[in-house]
Amino acid sequence: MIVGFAGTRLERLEWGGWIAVLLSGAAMVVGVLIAIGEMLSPGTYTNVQFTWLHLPPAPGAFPNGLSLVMGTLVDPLSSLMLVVVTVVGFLVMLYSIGYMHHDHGLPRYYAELSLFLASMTGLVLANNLLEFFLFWELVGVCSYFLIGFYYEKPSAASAAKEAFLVTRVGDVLFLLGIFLFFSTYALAGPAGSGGWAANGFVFVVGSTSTPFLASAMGGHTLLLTIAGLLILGGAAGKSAQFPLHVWLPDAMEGPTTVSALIHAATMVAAGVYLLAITSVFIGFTPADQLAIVAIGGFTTFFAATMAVVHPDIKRVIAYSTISQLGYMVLAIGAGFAMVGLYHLFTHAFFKALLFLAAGSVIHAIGTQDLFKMGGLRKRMRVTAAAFAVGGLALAGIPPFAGFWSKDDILSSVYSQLGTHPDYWPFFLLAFAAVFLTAYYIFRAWFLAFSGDHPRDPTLPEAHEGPWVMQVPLVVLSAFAVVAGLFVFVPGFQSLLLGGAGVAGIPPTYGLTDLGLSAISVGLGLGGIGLAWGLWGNGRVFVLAETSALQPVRRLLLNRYYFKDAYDWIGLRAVYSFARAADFFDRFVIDGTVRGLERMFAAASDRLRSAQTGVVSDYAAYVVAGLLSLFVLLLIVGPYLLARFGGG
Amino acid sequence: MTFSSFAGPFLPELLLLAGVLLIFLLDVLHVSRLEVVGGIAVVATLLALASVIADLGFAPLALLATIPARSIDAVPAAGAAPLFAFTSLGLVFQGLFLLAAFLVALASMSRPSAERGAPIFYGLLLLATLGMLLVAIASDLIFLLLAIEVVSIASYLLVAYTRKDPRGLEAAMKFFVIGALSTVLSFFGASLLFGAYGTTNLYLLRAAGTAVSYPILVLLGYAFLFAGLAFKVTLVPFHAWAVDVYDGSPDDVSAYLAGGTKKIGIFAFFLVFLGPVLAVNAVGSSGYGLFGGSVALGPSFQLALGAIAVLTMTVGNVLALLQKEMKRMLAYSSISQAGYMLIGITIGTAPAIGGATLQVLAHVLMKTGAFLVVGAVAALGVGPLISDWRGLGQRRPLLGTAFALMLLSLAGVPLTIGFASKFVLFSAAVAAQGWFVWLAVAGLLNSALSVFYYARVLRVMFFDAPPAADPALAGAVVGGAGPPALPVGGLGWGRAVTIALIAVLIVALGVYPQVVLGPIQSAAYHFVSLGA
Amino acid sequence: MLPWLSIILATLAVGTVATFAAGARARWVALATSAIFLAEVGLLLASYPGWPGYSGSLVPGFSDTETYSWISIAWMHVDYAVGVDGISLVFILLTAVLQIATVVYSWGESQRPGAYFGLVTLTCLGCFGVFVSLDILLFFLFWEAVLVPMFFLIGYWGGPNRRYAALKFFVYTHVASIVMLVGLLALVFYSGATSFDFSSVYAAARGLAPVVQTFLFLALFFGFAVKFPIVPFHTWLPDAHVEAPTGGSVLLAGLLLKLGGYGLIRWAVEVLPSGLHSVQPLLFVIAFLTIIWGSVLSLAQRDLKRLVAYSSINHMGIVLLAIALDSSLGLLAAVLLMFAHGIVSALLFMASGSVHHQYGTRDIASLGGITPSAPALSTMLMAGSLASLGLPALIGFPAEFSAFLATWNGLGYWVLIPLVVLVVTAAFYLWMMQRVLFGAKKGVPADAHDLPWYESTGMGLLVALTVLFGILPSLLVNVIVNSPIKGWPGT
Amino acid sequence: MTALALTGFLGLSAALFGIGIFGILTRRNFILLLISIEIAMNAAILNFVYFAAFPTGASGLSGQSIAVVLVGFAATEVAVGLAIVLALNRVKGTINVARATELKQ
Repeated sequence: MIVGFAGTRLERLEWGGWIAVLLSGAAMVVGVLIAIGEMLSPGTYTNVQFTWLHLPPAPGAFPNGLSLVMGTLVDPLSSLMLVVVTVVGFLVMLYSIGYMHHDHGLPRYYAELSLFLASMTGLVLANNLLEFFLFWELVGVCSYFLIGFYYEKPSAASAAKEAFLVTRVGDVLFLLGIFLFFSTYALAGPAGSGGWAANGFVFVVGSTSTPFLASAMGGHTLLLTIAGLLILGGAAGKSAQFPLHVWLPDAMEGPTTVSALIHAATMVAAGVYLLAITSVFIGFTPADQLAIVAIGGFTTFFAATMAVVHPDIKRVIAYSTISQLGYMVLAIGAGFAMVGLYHLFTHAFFKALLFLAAGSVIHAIGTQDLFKMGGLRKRMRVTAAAFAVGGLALAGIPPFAGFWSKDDILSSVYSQLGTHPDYWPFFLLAFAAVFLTAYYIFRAWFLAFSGDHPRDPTLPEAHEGPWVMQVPLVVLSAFAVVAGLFVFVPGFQSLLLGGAGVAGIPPTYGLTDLGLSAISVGLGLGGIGLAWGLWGNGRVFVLAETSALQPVRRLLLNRYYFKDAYDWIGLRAVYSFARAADFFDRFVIDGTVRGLERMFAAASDRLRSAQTGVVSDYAAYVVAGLLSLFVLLLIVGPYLLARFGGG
Repeated sequence: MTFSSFAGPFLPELLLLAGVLLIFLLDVLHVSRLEVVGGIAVVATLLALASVIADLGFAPLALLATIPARSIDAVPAAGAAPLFAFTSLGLVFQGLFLLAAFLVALASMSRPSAERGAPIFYGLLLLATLGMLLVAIASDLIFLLLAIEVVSIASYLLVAYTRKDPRGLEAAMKFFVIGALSTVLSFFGASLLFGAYGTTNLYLLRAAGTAVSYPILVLLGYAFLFAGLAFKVTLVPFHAWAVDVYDGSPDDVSAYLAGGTKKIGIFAFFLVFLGPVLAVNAVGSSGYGLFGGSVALGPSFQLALGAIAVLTMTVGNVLALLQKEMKRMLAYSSISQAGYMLIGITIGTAPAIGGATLQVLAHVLMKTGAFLVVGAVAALGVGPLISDWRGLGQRRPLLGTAFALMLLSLAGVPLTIGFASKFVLFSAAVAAQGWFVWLAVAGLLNSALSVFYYARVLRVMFFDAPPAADPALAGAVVGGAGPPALPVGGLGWGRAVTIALIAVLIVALGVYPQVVLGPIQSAAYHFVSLGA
Repeated sequence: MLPWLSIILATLAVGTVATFAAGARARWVALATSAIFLAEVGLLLASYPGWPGYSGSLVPGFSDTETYSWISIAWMHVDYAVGVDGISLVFILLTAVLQIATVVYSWGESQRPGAYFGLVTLTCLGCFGVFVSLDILLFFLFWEAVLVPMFFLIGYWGGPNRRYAALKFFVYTHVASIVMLVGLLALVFYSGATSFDFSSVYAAARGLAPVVQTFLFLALFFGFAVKFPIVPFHTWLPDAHVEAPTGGSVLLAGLLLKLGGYGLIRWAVEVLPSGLHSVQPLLFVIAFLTIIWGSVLSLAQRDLKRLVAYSSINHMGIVLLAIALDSSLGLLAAVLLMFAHGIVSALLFMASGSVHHQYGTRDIASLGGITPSAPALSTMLMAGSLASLGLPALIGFPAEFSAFLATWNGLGYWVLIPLVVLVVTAAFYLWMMQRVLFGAKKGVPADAHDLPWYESTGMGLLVALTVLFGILPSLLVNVIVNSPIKGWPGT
Repeated sequence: MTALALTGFLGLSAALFGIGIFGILTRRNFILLLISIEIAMNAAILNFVYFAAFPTGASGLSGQSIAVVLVGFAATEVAVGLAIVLALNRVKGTINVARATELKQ
């Protein structure tokens, strides 16, 4: 965490960039060391806590007080995530040195990036839900700044706002979820705990790390289900799951490095990680699991369809992220948190790779429109290769990383179908997505790199970036190839197994179900083949205007009109309501006040006109007063006294 | 008895009388220099004030005390019908009257000496004050009314003393007509009471309560008296004259009318109406029947008083809201202030009486001060309209601040005497519980309403830009230029000193009211317990 | 021990007078005054249980109390009684901080500086008095005494429509405080308390019949609600803020609004428990209404200051909600929220004031992309907005989190209302930032320059505090909970 | 004197009083106003005399003496009133009270 603040402190320096890189490098080393330590002796280590807010015991809701604490927790999940975050973070930092060198406001960039990484690290190491939420929010705001880095661009600014708002919706759900869990665990909690009220929203109480659910599944089922759904909502917001996925593609407005970071290691990973730790430490009810599986499976397919038609290289990758996240969510929902994280791990590398590759393309020719590119293979061999590797990994072609993790997900979910037949449809969707994935990613590759010249001749002469940009590509490519094989490294596998045992179902890694793997690989190859058929060698496939698929294409291009709907709600509905309210406020509420004022003024005028200046009138008033006195004393007074008795 | 032992208690009255005679004598001898005449008035009032304070038992001045302590608040022997009696509350009021007279006299020392008629002014001033002192010691209805008449006649003449100014004369005429009418009403009422009780002695009246053969006479008598006295206190709807008169008379005179003479009405109300209110509350409702029904006199009077009080406050404030002329605005505000004082009488408990008295003191300071400032500003050549005061606070910070203090005090903003008095008064109302709480609410809401126009004046004085070629500017810039005869930035030292003194008092007593509140309260307790 | 509170009061009083007298050099005097004030408050804190470095046992009840008879007549006993507990201490700290920040921020004030800084100091004096007074009359005196300087601040240094705003502010709040006064008087005389002292009133009021308590509570609540301000008594606030000079807005939002909440806690919630109990539902409704109304309206504002003003209303709604919960945590949350809002809204008003100074307008629609020309300014504005929308590690978060937690504990799913509104709040702040700070340059003069040093210093101080207390809220919490209420240690 | 007679006398003074008040309300000429006032005043004075004669209370004589005092007082009042009207006439040239309306509202 120091990283971020250090970075922030040094932001004014010219070489702040390098400082940040070095610090993140240091962080990476630490992170990896922690992970190794975890591998050698798996287990759960909670670290020093400092009390952040303490309410002393007092009669009322919290008889033994309330204290919210901060602390760290290291266990297989977090150490795995730690590796992902720090390594990818470091590489992206390094890459930025080259990629960003001609942008202004670099100090701000590095400061924000460092803070981003710092909060992500904090989130990973958090040992209680509140702390988790705290860093979760910080991650959100950092992404806000980074996406809006080119704030002169209105589109960037609005994309940033959109990202923040949509995730904010998720946050609110998340917070409410926390409260719901709180109301269950506040005082009772799992065995041996003083309850959350006394020691914060801690995941692990004392030595026991059994899911709270186990100890609290009594009468609370409905409450806990709702809570789980709310947590899911929060995760969906951050991890851009349906229906809160809209912000992620727009988030491409930020620098490509940022996109890489967001997609690979930080922002979106946070949501998945939330689901993972919740399922591990708190646990989901079966209903929740079904919901999660549903969301995951559906999103996988849903996002993939949108990627199929998109012309923007970065957005294609963005949609691929959403869909890959879907896989992870699916896995976690089915009870295989560790498998999900494993996919996250591999995905982090090849997704970062894809983005950085795309980045160097954009860096070279300054456009993101696939239909303008072409033939870059010749001039940018490294990039082309890297992108291809990433693509293969994504498409799940062995032996690339993606294959192993995705295959494990599919097989594990498949293994559950017997007991949970209602997983079937989502499993099939996810399966179908494999084909689409392979298709769209290679469509992008062919469009960009195959052929012999750019379709748009006005593009500048492409060239490879400086070494700082190539090194990460190479490193990441290497990871993308081998990361999948880590499971066979005993230590690493123990890591994966160690964490996962908690979810109740022991996961299986490596080739477990050959048939399944064969089918998926087949689908993948099929997709690639189709892509080659349609787009290979600079071919351009144009869908006939008359084709029955046109409406579908339009629907996909418009992203199922989701964004429009949200905009409508946001702008039209809410805003016009606000205007109406404003009107009401000014003219009705404030109007009443001013009305009183006017009323008195009018009365004043009336009365003043009685002041005629003719003394006889004054005399008349006196006499009238006398008579009214008689009335008061003889009639009104007696009446009132008789009525209310003596006053 | 020796002369001194007989006359001693009347030292203040005699001082004033001497002053009057001396001034008129000098006038006959064509000695009419402002310094001399004014000096006499100032000294006379100051000495009288001192001796009154001494009589109230203020130790440092013990030498000047002339009334034997036992004869203060002495309960009269059964059946005795003294014309006058020294009550400590009466002495307090004497003190207030003399204070007002002193302030006005001092301030008037710096009227342009070109203006003639100084002797008449001061003579009448002292004469009116003398009458007021008599009011404060009266214990017989006729004596009281005659004393009031002394004041009235003197003040008719005061209003018109310049004999040239048409506005002044018109004011005097109106004043006279309505005054005479009210006099008639009060005497008629007195006659009816005399008919009912066979006596006009206030102690006897109070003691008798309504135990009489013709209770209806009592009711009518008190009703007439109410109407007659309401004129002095400017209760709505007996108030119409006041605005024109305050507006038409010379500023110093307005100051005295609003700040001084009006208060005798309050004390008269204490004397006359605490009788029925307390006595009947104490004795219980011995009723009078008109249409067969039988009702207690006291409570229904309380209702009437309460109603009039609320009416007065509200109408006064509402009328002041849009007023364009400064003096008329102040006149209306002083009408509404009378309403507050009436609350005290309505409730009739000792705390309430004390509160009302404190309110009187506050009003003496605030209103006298305000009208004096108006006079001073007019002397600077600023017009009568509120809008003419634009930016005065910026041109003349000190004067502006003083006036602001007076207005804030009128509005009842804390740390001013105006707040202290309202606070005590309304506390008393709430403490009395029952429907009196609503009087407090009405009063407080009214004071909120009044904030409107006071704040408006502040706004004009401090926030608006001064008009080009502001005559007040001359005074400020040359620091004491303006008409050469008037030092102190064109105000004249008399006015300057008075205004400063008033401002200081407003704040000092506002911060630590205990000084005055203590004596006033004990006086009120004695007054209420007398003969009840 | 030393009569600290009186000493501080004296300091401020002398400072006020000196500042008025100082004329052109007033700002130095004001600065000195506020610095001394801050130092004294620091000493006061250091001597208080809960603050780091405090050694010694806990003093139950109020500490640093002083009592001198003021008005003492047969039927009425008023004292000069002052004292502090954890709650008032936090507000005192807020006062001191905001005073110095304001003085520094308005260093450039050239228009009658003597009067300006004098009035600023006087306002702080009044607020301090309100927070320390333990006697009804004293409390009311200070309460009212705050109005007058603010009236002049708005009316003389304010914007184009300042006269109307000043008058409206003065009359509106004055009416409220008068109703409150009736309530307070009734509190004393109906409960038969022997004096106007807090202690005796507190003791006596418990004996009141619930129905009486209800009426009294309503009367008091109205008085405080206008200051809060609570919908529908809020319309004075936007006008006042828009017209007031920046310093005025800062004190208005930072301190004056807190008077309402403090008064409610000290004189109504503590004193009239069953009164609170019987009106609780009403309070909840009003609070929710205020929360929603405030944020929805901020969404519709074009003027920066109006926007912040309405967001203040929204925050105050949450405060009311937290207070109305009548729970230990709720009370804590309310106090935290008020402190947080005090700092943050002050920061926001300063920022929007600076925007006005730099670009001559506060109209969001006619501004855009000011970040490049004024990075510092936009940083401040951003920091304020983020803190205000409850970003963790900034002071707004612990306050709002505990408020929501308390709401959840007290009202269950009703917490959804403030939570959803949280999104709206985020929406309008982000929208504002997007329009004003980012995007294409608009309404930015060629010679646009960044903040002058004093403005950035003033805001910087507040930002620093926002972060400090955001990361270490326990600093405040441990002080707050040492109050004689809710069975906390201070009891 | 009997109660019946008293009521008769009271009726007379009431009538006088009414006439006076009526005059005050209707007359615009200052002199006539003055006269009406005096009429009403006399009603009060008469009352004192009756009641003194009618044995209700303490001292019979006090009534007459009061009456005498009041007569004297009335005279002074009239004198002052005339003085004012003279001055008014000199300045405004009219004694019609309805004309003197410089001060209003």
